[in-house]
Amino acid sequence: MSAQETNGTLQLPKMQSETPDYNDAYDAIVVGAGLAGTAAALTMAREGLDVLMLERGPAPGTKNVFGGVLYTPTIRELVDVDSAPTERYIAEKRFSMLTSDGDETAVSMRPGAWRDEPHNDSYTVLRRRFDEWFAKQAVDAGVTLITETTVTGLVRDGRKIVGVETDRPDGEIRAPVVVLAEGANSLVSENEGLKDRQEREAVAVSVKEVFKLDRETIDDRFRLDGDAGAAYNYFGEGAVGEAVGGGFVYTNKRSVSVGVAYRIEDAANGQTPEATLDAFESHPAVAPLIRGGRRIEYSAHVIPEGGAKAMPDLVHDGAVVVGDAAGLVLNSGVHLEGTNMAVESGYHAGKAIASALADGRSDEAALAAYPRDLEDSFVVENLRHYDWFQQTIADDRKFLFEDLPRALADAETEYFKMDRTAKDEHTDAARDRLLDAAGGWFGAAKRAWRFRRMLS
Amino acid sequence: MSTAQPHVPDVSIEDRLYTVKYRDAGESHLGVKDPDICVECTSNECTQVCPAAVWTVEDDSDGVPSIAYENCLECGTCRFGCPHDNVRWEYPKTGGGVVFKQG
Amino acid sequence: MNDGWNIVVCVKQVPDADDVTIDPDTGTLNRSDAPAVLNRPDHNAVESALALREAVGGTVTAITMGPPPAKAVLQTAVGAGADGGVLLTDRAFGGSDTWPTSLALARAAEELDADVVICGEESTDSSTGQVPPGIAAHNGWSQLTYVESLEPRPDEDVLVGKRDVEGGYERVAAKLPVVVAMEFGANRPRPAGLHRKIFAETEFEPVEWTASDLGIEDRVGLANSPTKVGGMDTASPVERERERVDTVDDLYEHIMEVL
Amino acid sequence: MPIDIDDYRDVWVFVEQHEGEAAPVSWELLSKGRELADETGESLVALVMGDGVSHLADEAVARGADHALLADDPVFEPYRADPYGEQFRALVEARKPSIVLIGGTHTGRDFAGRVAVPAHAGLTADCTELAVDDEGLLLASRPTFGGDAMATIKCPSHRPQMATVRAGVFDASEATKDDVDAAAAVEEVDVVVTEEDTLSTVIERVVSDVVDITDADVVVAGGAGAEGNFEPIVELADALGGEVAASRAAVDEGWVEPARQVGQTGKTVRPHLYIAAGISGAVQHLEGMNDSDYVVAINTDPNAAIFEHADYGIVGDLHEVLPKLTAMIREKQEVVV
Repeated sequence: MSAQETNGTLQLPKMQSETPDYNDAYDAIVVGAGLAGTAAALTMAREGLDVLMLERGPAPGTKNVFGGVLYTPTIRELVDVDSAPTERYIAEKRFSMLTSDGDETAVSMRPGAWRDEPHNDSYTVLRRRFDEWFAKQAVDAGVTLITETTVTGLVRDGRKIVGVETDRPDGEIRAPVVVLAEGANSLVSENEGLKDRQEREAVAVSVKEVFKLDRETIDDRFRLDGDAGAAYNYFGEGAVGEAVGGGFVYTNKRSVSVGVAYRIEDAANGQTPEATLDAFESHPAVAPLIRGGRRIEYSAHVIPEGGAKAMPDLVHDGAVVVGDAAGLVLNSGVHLEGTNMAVESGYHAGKAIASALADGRSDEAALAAYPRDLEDSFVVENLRHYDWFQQTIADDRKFLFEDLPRALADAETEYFKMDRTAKDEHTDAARDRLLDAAGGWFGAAKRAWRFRRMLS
Repeated sequence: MSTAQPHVPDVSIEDRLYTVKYRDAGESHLGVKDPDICVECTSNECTQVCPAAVWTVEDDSDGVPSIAYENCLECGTCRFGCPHDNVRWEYPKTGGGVVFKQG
Repeated sequence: MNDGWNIVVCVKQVPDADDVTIDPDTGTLNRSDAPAVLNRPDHNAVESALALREAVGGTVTAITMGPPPAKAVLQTAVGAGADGGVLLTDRAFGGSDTWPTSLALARAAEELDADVVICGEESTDSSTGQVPPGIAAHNGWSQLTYVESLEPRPDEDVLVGKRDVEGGYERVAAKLPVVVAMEFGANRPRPAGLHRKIFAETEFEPVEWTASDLGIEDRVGLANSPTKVGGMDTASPVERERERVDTVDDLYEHIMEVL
Repeated sequence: MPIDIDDYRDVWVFVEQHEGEAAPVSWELLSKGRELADETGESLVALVMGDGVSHLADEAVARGADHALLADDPVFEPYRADPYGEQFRALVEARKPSIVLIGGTHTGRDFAGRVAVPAHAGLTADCTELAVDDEGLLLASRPTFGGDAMATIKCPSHRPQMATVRAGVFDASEATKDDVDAAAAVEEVDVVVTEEDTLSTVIERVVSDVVDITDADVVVAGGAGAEGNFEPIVELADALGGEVAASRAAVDEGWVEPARQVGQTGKTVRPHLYIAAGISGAVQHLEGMNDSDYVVAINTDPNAAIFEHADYGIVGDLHEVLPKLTAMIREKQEVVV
């Protein structure tokens, strides 16, 4: 048959049968288009680098889950957060102790300042929408995003990491720097010996459900209006049974995210995620919040909780590790942070890579600015500060999650009891209950000292 | 103290997994590294920790779990949960696996 | 004299069938959120086009009709290995049913001097399966539908297709040029190579043809579409007992009652 | 170019046949065509094509056609799209039917477009409901994308109004007239295609038993829940003397042949008893079995939509439930024997 000839004015398609070779066509390859990876890609693109970002899901965010509150100070540095698909700003934080008998003791905070822009940079977010949007900002800044492509290993030249291997045919691609932003279940980093598998004591499992509810119902139930939202955190036996961890309820625009997170160790010892979630969702303090909601998604994820001491080496010759893959998650009980640290780490990694490449280098020493800047940032600072926390609460689990909530509930019951004895007697009885639980005045003082840093 | 027992919602794991969108990758991304270890293992923690009922050890089996990989939420809990580090875990290939719509 | 075949593969962008859900509260179809993807049966068409090129040589050109974002499905085809792409895009195409759609594709195939045009069995959003025979009819070409596998005979300018017919199969030898509709699931589509995928999504540009480029501006669009959607009705639900039984014995009793 | 739609009259039904044997859908369309023709006050015309198939033209008249057109020539056996399309097109252009009904089989859907395109006719695919409005306009309805709604397609200004119609939707007509009338009503038409004109050759044709699930009194259907093992479904169907059917999911997986697919480009069944095992109840599937007298559902997912459309349901794994059920039925049968 004849080759095509131009027919009148019709422009025939160009036959591009040869495939270009993209080895070393990019300055950096980012593995994973989550928050850390995208922050790194975006930062590098803004610094003028050519960046290839590989995502294994069909779109950014399709593999990502978190509780629900995103802290946006660093993201604000990178993009226009006000146009981001956030759900609600956090107008109320509430900490609540639950017993398995149905008691609740809560502290609620609604500082007026949070109602004002920029709302303390705290928003509920659904990751699918947010991550997809965030990655689009990177693409708009010049990043090449390739989805449905799984990185399966690293390419090395001697010690130096010079590219990645993917699951696609012709699947190897080289670049001076690789950013490993593959999340908490970081198979490539582990298989390539860049980090060890965490012990299960240092990793939490989180299961979460999103319930669809009317906007008005959410506003009424949580006493909200406009874009105001609530973040409820729960502790105690009523939240996660005998495990070390907590539960949460966060409001989105037209849905509520409900979940629990606790150590895999506890799940292995018989407290299954499903049963834990069931118990939490049916607790009398929680059930009414989600009543009538239609379950629209069930999800699960792991959370690295090893803190600063579990952080792997963040830089290697030709590679950096960021976000959850680097174990950058803070759970101090009061502070639950990870995504902001992911963004911060991606940002610093991106900056460091740009300046190293400007010097024509990508070795470990040249990239060392990344861990150094991260050390100086709030990220490592905070992780160090709260390193004691996980161990301490594990040691004091029974007191914190069983005895204390119950004693509080008993004390409240006692204190507010309506009968014909004098109020003074109720006060004394209530105080005694609390002191008993805490091991008397001396025990209470000791504990107060141990946990003093929690709020500092 | 309240005597009211919490009402356990009438929801099964199937109800929950029904809400999740999957793209079948066609082959399992999960496995065991050494079946002999599973034969020896009596605690079967994989079946406890998995939030998606992926791992089950049938009574009449030799102790090697059966793996419903199509249920997998790709959290990785089994990988950390197995005390013998005996879970073979790979990312599903070319876009397969769970596709969260909320996240 | 054979220097390979000009193979044209027709692809379509549709809402992802997996993401089209029914809202249990309202019972309505929710497809607005569904991302646009390559019509699933078209993956089989692309795969057989590439396999055919491997067998006889030549080129594979992907064509689609749609608004500019439909370029994405050409990228998918080029990523998998197609050599080039044509986007038929024009406001004049708006509202076309299968008659003008197959006309536009037929004209484009003619311009591309196609030896073989390969389509998917049908689209998941309209499920007519009428476009492939329509292309063949517009051009007076031979056709092979519900094809399970292809067997080229380049020396004879013939393509043999194994067709699924009810209760069996038949092998039909069709003269070139021929329009083929591959049966859904007939083959296992290959994944795109990494570098090819990067090329398709970053550098590849399809040519764009309008209705007037093809000389059919007066023969496409709503006005030239014989069929009109007259109305939509909710399928009326059938009243059922909806009784839940707990044991197989109970189920057995019920079955025996109704038999 | 505008046409005068008043020039177009009559309802045509294509009688699909292979090796002299009519496809069941042909007689279903004939009975529906009779209804439509009676409403519009026009004639019902059967079109029979093949080699040595005059008996089918006679049968069409016996089953209610006013006339039959017979194109009898070796070029029409076995079926090929191009000679069928060309002959059919020539007849349509010459005789101007208003409505043309063709079975929604692989054969019908293969060549319908070859008629509709040159005639610039409106062609609606895979219809499940047919009616005419006050002005005699054909209302062809089909499940839309996702299938929760029916779209009604009209063809106001083009002719003929063509539709391919899903098998099993309508009751087949019975032979009622005697043969004497028939012969006179059959007209043998000129064959306009020659073997030299054809573009294709059938070089092999292997057709075993043509599976017909549309006729069965009992249908046992399996879906994704069968997980590759249809044995329990086959066994139960056997015990009940019914046919095995499947959802699209199971057909796509290759567990079952396409001819057994219910709903969505498959067939519509209307048995007395329909047992859905491991079928979640996608709307397209429901569309294909909703006319069953009784529906029984077995599914592991208590929320599966199928339970809403079933008379009796049990939550359980078909691999456990079906064998028990089969055993109980066989036991009973043995006692009776």
